[in-house]
Amino acid sequence: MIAARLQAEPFDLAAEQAALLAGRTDLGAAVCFTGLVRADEGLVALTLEHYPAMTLAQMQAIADQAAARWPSVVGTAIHRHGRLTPGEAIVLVVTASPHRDHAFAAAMFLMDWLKTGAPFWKREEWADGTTRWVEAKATDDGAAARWNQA
Amino acid sequence: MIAARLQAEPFDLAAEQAALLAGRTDLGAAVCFTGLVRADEGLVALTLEHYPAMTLAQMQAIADQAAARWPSVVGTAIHRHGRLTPGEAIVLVVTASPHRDHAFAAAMFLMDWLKTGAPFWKREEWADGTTRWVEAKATDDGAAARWNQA
Amino acid sequence: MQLVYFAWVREMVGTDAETLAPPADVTTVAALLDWLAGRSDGHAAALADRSRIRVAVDQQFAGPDTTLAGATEIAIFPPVTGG
Amino acid sequence: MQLVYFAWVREMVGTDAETLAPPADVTTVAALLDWLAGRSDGHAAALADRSRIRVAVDQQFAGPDTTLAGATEIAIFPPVTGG
Repeated sequence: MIAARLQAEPFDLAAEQAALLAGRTDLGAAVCFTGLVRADEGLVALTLEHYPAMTLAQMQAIADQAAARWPSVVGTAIHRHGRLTPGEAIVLVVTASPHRDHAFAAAMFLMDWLKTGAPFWKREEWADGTTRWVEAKATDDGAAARWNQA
Repeated sequence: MIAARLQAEPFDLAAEQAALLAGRTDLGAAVCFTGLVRADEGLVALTLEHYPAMTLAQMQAIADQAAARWPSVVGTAIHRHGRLTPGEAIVLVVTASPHRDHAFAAAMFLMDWLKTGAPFWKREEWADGTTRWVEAKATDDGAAARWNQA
Repeated sequence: MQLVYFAWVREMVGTDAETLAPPADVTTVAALLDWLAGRSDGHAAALADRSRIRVAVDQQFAGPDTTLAGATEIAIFPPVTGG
Repeated sequence: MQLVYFAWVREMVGTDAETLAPPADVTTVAALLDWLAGRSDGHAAALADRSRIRVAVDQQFAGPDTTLAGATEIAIFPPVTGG
């Protein structure tokens, strides 16, 4: 079971990992990924827009694909929306599994698909007052696509 | 810079990640790996023996190799020694980088080599009073060896 | 049919949603985008480069040939940039 | 020369360290293991299967052909199982 959540509020990585491990005795490996707003020179804030009717459902569909691919993995994927400032965390993926290879693989799969398969759009605010929509990266599409070849 | 530490005491994953990110504005990705004592049926405890004159130096050599391979990555690798009970954490690797692929790769590299290249030995204590030294796994050697082919 | 727009598509079209009744011969996503582009300069500008446009039909990602039969909500937006 | 032993090698040899002076013709790791195996039943049992033995010379992993010239501490142990 990998659970997806969408929220404006910050998350607590240690609490999320502890919740995943609680009551389980068979998990030898836990992986946490945190995505953060980089403080690129002059960046004031990032606003994450999403599609309320679709985004969480799409996140859960991605989580379900990961759970089907790695049945031994349990996990939590949390994506924030709204306005975030440099240094703030945007996204958290926590996975746990009996062995480390599956925990790592599922975390990478979740991140690759959250980047390319969930309807979020980032708008940057700059110190000079301009705003700019972040362009999608071909490298992100490539990272996601490689899972279909494996 | 990736710093290695060897200690008997527990570690705090959130504090270690926060310390790594503190004062840095260019890190968009942080990965934490935690290795835990699995509560295999009847397992009472695991004791990690090490080679005091060599183990920390070898851990730091592995960390330096990772830092040379991924210069954008900063990190901390902590390995515990002594007697640990099921559910306790044995090893923590935290990495951070501007982009996620390097943070993930460096964390996996560190774990693969900590498993196979640092002098630690695990002795299991079982509920029936027997003890058993854990055998090295060929799959761990294989996981480490693949980094030399890339 | 409810149209919803996100990110710079929303800004260029000038609204986040509108209810429209396309003519009967508009049966696919591609035909809908062609028809919408004729509605205003904003629509035309937003939809000018179809390689930068993504569409969801009833909250499912759709391609140019996806049918509109039975669809109630069409979302039009740029390539996603989450994570 | 200081010999140090770890894990089941230590248990089978029966000590965690001993100071020894091998004969002059013992110049490599392989020759040292052969010579050590003759010291006691415990040494012989610990070193019986060389595929399960690893060695470090002055805290550096070493192979059978590694020279002992100038070495002060030789560690003998099973394959490592950390992480």
